[in-house]
Amino acid sequence: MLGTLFRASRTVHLGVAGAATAIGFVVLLSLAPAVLAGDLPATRVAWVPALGLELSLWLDPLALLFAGLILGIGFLVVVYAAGYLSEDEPTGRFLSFLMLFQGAMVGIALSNNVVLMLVFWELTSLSSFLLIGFWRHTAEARQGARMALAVTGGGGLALIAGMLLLGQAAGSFELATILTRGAIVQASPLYAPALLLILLGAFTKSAQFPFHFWLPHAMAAPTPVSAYLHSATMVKAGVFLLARLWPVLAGTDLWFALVATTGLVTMIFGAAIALFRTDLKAILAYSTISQLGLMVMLLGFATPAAAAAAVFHILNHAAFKAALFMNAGIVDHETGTRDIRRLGGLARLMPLTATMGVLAAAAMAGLPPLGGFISKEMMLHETAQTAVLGQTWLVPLLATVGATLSVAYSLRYALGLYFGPQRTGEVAKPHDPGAALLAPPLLLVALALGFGLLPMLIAGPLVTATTAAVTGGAPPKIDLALWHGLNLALALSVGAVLGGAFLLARHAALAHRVATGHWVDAKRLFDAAMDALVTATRRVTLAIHAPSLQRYLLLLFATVVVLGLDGATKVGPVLTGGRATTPASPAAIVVWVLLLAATLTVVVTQRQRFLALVFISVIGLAIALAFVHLSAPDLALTQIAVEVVTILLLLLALHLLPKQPARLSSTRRRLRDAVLGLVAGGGASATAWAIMTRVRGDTISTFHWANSYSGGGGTNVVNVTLVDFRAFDTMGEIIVLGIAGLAIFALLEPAVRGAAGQRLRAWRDTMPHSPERHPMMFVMATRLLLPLALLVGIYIFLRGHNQPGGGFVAALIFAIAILLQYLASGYDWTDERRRIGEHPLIAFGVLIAVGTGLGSLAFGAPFLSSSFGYFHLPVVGEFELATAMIFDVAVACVVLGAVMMALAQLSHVAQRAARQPDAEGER
Amino acid sequence: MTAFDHLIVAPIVIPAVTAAVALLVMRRRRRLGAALSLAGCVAGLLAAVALLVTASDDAIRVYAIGGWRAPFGIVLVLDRLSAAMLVLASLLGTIVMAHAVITAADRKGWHFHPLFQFQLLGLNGAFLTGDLFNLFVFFEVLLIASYGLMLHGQGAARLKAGVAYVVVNIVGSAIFLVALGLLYGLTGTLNMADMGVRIAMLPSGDGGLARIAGLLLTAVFALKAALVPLHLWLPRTYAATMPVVAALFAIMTKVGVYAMIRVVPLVFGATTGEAAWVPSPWLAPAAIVTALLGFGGVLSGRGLRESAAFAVLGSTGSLLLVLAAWTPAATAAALFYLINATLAGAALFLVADVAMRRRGQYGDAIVPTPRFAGQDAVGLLYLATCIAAIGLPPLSGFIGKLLMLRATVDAPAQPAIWATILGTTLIGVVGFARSGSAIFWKPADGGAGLVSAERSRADLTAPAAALGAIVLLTVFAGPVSDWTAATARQVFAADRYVAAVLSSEAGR
Amino acid sequence: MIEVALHIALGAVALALLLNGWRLLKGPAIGDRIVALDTMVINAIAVIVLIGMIGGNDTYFEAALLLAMVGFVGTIAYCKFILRGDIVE
Amino acid sequence: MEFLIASAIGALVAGGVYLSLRARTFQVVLGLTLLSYAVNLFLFAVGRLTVDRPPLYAKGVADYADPLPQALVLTAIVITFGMTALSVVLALRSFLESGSDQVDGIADEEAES
Amino acid sequence: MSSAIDLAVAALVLLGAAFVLIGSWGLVRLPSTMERLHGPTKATTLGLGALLVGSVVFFQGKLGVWTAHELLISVFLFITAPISANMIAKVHLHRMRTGALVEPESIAGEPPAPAPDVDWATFQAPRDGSSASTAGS
Amino acid sequence: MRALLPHPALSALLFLVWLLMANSVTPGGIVLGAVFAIVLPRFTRPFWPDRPRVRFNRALLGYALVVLYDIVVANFDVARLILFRRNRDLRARWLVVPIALDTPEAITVLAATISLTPGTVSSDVSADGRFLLVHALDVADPAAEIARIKARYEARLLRIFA
Ligand code: NA
Ligand code: NA
Repeated sequence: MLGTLFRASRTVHLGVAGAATAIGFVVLLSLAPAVLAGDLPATRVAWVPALGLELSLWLDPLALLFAGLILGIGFLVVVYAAGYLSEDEPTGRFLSFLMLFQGAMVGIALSNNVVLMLVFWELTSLSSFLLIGFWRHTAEARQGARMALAVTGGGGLALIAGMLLLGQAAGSFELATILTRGAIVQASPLYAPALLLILLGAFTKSAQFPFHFWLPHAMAAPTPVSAYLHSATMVKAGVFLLARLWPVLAGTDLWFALVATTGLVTMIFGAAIALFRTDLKAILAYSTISQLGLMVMLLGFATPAAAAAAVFHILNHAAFKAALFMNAGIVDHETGTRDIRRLGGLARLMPLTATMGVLAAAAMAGLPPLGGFISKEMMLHETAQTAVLGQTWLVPLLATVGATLSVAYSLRYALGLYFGPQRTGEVAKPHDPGAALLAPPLLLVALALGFGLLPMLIAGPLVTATTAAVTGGAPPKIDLALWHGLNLALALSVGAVLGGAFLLARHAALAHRVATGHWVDAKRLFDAAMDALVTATRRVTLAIHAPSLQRYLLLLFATVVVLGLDGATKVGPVLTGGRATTPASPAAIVVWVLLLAATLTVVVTQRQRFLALVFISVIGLAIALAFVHLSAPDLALTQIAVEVVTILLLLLALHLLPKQPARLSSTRRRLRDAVLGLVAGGGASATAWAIMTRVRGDTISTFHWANSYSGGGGTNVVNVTLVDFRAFDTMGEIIVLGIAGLAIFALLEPAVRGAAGQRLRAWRDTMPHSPERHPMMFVMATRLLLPLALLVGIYIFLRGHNQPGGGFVAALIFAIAILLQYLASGYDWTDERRRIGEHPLIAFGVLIAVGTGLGSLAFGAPFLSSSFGYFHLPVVGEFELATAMIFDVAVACVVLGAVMMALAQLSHVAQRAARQPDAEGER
Repeated sequence: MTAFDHLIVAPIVIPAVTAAVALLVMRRRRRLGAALSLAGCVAGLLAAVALLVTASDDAIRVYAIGGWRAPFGIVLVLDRLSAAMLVLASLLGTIVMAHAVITAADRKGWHFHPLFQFQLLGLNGAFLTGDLFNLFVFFEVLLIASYGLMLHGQGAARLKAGVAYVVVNIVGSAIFLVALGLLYGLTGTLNMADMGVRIAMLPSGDGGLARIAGLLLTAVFALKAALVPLHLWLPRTYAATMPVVAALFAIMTKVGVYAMIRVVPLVFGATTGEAAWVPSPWLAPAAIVTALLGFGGVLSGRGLRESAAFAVLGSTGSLLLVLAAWTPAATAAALFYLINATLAGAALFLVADVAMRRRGQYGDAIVPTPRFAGQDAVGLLYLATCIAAIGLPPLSGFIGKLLMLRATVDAPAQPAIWATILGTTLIGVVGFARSGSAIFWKPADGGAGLVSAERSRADLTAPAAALGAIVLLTVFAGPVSDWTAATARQVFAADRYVAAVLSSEAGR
Repeated sequence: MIEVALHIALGAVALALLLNGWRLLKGPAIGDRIVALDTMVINAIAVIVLIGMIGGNDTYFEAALLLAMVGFVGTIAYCKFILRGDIVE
Repeated sequence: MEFLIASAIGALVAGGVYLSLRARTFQVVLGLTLLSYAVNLFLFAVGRLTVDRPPLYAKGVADYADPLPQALVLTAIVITFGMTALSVVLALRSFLESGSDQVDGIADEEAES
Repeated sequence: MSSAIDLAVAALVLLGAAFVLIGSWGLVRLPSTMERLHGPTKATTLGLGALLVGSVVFFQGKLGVWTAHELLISVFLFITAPISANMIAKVHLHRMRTGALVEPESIAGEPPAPAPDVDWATFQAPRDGSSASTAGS
Repeated sequence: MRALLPHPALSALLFLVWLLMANSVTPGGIVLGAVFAIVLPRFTRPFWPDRPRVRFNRALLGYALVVLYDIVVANFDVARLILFRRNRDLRARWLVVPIALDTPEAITVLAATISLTPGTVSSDVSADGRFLLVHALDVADPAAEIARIKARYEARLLRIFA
């Protein structure tokens, strides 16, 4: 639907949005009588039972009030937008965000499941982010959007925690249930943290001090349209939440202390700032903050009468504030400015606009006969009932201060815009706009007037029912009227009006003092904090994640050592087990000495790379001897063959790598690494000792031994394990090798191009060389050795199943035999004589291995089941054939392919670069 | 055995055959090779889904490779956990493969398709195997394939990062082998179910050694999962590689998490004395730091890929933090979040790729540019992806986070866990808002016109598909979370797993 | 008698290995080290043969054979590296 | 014998750790090589040491070296070889591409001076 | 096993081991690389040869079957050992010519040139078509 | 016959090696050995172009015996040198041996033989292939030694590689 909206024309966009909103509102209206009569329409669809999250909606009077406000005013906004938005605005995008926002707001109102409410709650943060940032080319919009998201989204996260705790304390996430469990919740230890977190969510959303600062910057939104939305509905979400959870959370001292105080402070604070703003939208924004403070304070009092006052003020505020925003929007639209200092005397030029602006401002000021007056009276009356720290005068006094300030800013708005000397901003002769812009605010002003003149008729039942819903008790007896007789509230009200007028009279002087004073700008603070956070985070991130392999490895080794020590502290005295040790022959000791000496020498001579390699060979040889001595002929074979290939590989690479000795690291670093190495080595030794000296328990290899011949058809248990019992491992192993070959090819094939190719071509060997490329004796010997080595390879392959050997070693022998040709006769000579490519070898090897595995499925046996049999041929005699040998062929293919791929490619790199000097880049 | 019983090897056989055939075909007929590879992905996905349906009856199915019964041979085990991971990997693989083919990323170097298929093979094998050494082997398969993929397309930065990635993981493999050897030396078995049983029966003097082995093993898993302080390799690796490859890598860290979920309750369960719940004292603190560093990186990232990489890190941290409680409820929640985090992490990289393709020389740097083709569409995708990645409503990330919060409500470290999860979410929100607004909102100074000629919208398909999967996960969050809950129950009922594996009728 | 002779022989060969190791460490020429390594491989073959005889099984024959066949490849490669830098050209 | 093997493993680990913490790729590769030797020896040793009893099946023989660790080491050797080959080639390729074989994260110009 | 065979095996084994040891001793004590190169030939030829023959006789006596595959080891060594020696000598010559020697020269000094306008292959690329060249084949 | 066995000497060697390796003479082993002896030379033919012909004559047998004998004797000679001769008394020499053999194969066999007999090491061949550089550990009379080499080995090889 969004996509369709994007593409369709402006009229269609508006039509769809308006119709959707209108339908919603009408449905709501149709349900209203029943709701007010006590019905509770509800619907529920399970969503995530594990979470207690269901799509559970209900419509009680409070929900009705809020949903009605949102949809009713939403409809007016769409109408207004039709007049406001210019043709070239992307209305589709704007309206989809708006509808998303509106939907989320309605969702909050209607949720009967707190988790669901959280979903909608965060959605409003998100959609308001999009709306505020709608005019994304302005820095103001982007920053405002981000700030709003950070503050309200962050508050929302606290709310999540709070709601979950609340649900936990109440034992349910169903709102209807939770609301009946106030006593249980308030007795729970979770109450205080839950309350704090929930209030954090509510206060940020409702822009309560000190989280108020995002709201004025949300006014950077493209139009007063969305700005209104923020002030008239979204910010009320916090108030709604307080009202919604009133039965379960309100009434405690903590509630009073937090909620009433915050509201009161915010009321005064917001009003004071509003008085000195010059941007119309900013004035309205801060007034909103102040008015919200008022509502919050009332809810904080936690009396039914205060709740009734709050509810009625919500209604009033929605009407007059929406009207005011639209009013300011018209002025902006018609004059091209929102700066109140550049505007004035507009009453004569745009009378209709002025009338409605003045009326709405009067409502905001709390002047009779508008609804705002009544709710303010109620407020003042409630404050008079409230004592703080035993003092009954403090709250009423402060509330009156707030009221005074609000009179002052309201009057400033009305008088500054419409009266006095004529100032018309950017436009010479502004005039009243068309019906689309005028009708909605007019309707709202009429409503505001109605709330004052006929309060009980228009709002009475709704306020009564809603208050009952808020307090969770019986419907209170309320009396909405302009005249309650001479009482304290009236006196305070009059005082406020007079004070307001006085303040306005002294406004110029005050404004000067305010302008020259040093004020903490919350936005600048917030931005600075954010920038500092980002900078600090970036610095920390960069410092930690420096691209140093040394650090990666250092931490890895250190972690392993620490974890090893964790376990070692539990090994206790039993380091040595009860198994008798094996005596060491002098030869074994000699080999051990050689190994240790070679290891030490590698470490010492590491900077002379060639020498280090020679000593690596010694270590390899010593280990091969150890394998021979310790009954592992297969391992010895493999070790010997792999060693040769590895050395060739390292020499090939070393040729092109820089040969000058590496820079010596600092003594401290070397010492540190040496200590770490010794600790790790000591740990490894101790662990190896501990395990080797332990008596061997029952192992699964007993089964392998027993079944090797009877079940696997071979006497070399190691080989039968590799190609039968654990052939699956071997399949993975050859795939690893095959991948290594492919990856090496992928790395080296393009090495002659680009930066690498340039470097290769520029590469000059600094060592003096003998001119002889192919020494005669060596070449001749390798020609004889090739068939001989192939024969040995075949032999080792064929007997592997019963004697040491097998596909892997055989393939290495084949590879070495061919590599010898490369070494002796050169790359080109050998390459043109080779018959099989490495790629097909690897591919077919893998296919044969998998095919062997799948073959057994045809016989109803599991994947990779082996089979063998003894056959008799004339002359040849009896011989054995096993499917495992086919598998071993696969092993040999892949190993040969991969090894040849690695070494042949590597050996070819330098020459290829020399040969194609102009092959740069293209393929 | 019926043919259907053999289906369990399909996730291994299909990619193996596809890889080999693609290797043979690709040299001559690129298109055919790519088509085969994509078809292989789809076939693998279908097989995985069939296995998932099979596993949903709560039975644990054991398949003895080569007919050798556990613990003597290698068995594949299909339970809810392995089936779910298979589907996740196959789904991700298919989406990413589609993107690679659509954007021709597979032509930026050699052997993309074989390497990709082998990568899937390694993943699937790791999820299915019931044998610890075999797990090592499949780890190696998936690692070495990842080395190849990571280097795909090459370039100095990628190669440099590749060296570090490869070396660190080689050392990790060495540690894996030491742990494995130690466990075999102590227990005389390699089968995980059997190993758990035998560790519980070790003489008391061997408990410390078992603990060392367990700690080393989990250190290896933590390295794969990129848990602080073993996470250092991740940001640069993921940011330096091609985004389409990084998208696939979104599941690589989850393999480490999977391995912990599989191994710890099974091998180091409550009855194993000093080795019980072996990573416990270390896991949660490390996870907290991981989450903080991860989302901090999102906030301070200079490129889309970098911040996506850090987002992957952060999600792993959150996930392991919850997992560290080692309760079925926490594991269930973590599993749900894992699915979301994998898809969202991949989507982040795919969207970054799409943005890079359109922003020309600006690449993925978080700086304003002149308008580029499809800016709004890409921006919308980015927004939705970020929502999923950080866990804002309405997408499944939010549900995942709520599940994790709820699951840890009684945990001793509940305040720390909640503060971490929610605090890092806020950092992530701010971070993504910054990057999104800089790239998709802020116009470049004095810039005019388009930066790149890329006008096709085909490359939006795969990111949109990833998002579609996330939307489905959201809509069906109920059934999925029920599934993960049942999965967690199954994981923690180690005795059922042991009984299924060790008493299996299959095999010689 | 054979037993004693074999052990003496093994000791002698081990001593030879030790002497090779000394030359390998000492150098001084790179050629000396390569000779020492080459000799060490040959002496290792002797060790393997003797171990096989002492243990009474000829299972290690292949290891010795392989060492005889490919042991010199390392020697050649080291020499070629010194002579030409590029061992395959 | 157990002492020899255990201490050899320790020496190889110590050397391997030290070398792999050096600043250049070639030394790192040497370090990895030493570490892999150590690991292979360790994996082999966990089957306990047995002299002169190769695991070649014959009826009635009850004393034999544990074949399973040997099979595991064989697999590990092969895998290690693949990994070593790849890392060596990668180190070379990376050097060719960037002109530096440093792995300490210090900028290349700085390393040259 | 008869004592004659015992004696033969013991003698062969001891003889072989002695030559192996002497060869390695030569490697240690001879003055420079070229001289030291003569040491290992002992181990390769008579040293291992005697050992292997001893092994053949030993297993013949022990297993009662004629086994001779040990001789293959000698076959391969006879093929490979001269190549090793040749290459090491080339290394020595090359380093001598390029002035890289830090160690004492051979007692024999520098090799004489083979003929007036010809040099050794290590110093001069083998001429095409000559039997020292394998390039064209 | 020529088509089947392009290189009878190599085939014979392979067959012999196979039997030695298999360590037993069974019908199956013989069949397999024969197969490989035929197949492998054909398979590796490209890697050994211009294979010289080797004659199976008495010279071959005589050569083998002479070399074996010389190896044994020289071993004792050199052992004495190593054990008892002081370094400064060693008369190490470079010998420049002119050679009449004209195939690389034959020269290689000669050079290898010289290296295998202790006391002499074939160190290099001249760039034109007509001289062999031999290092001798201890020679009193270089000319006599050169003559000995030519007479004892080269003469026989000339007959074998005719
Ligand atoms: Na084998
Ligand atoms: Na094998």
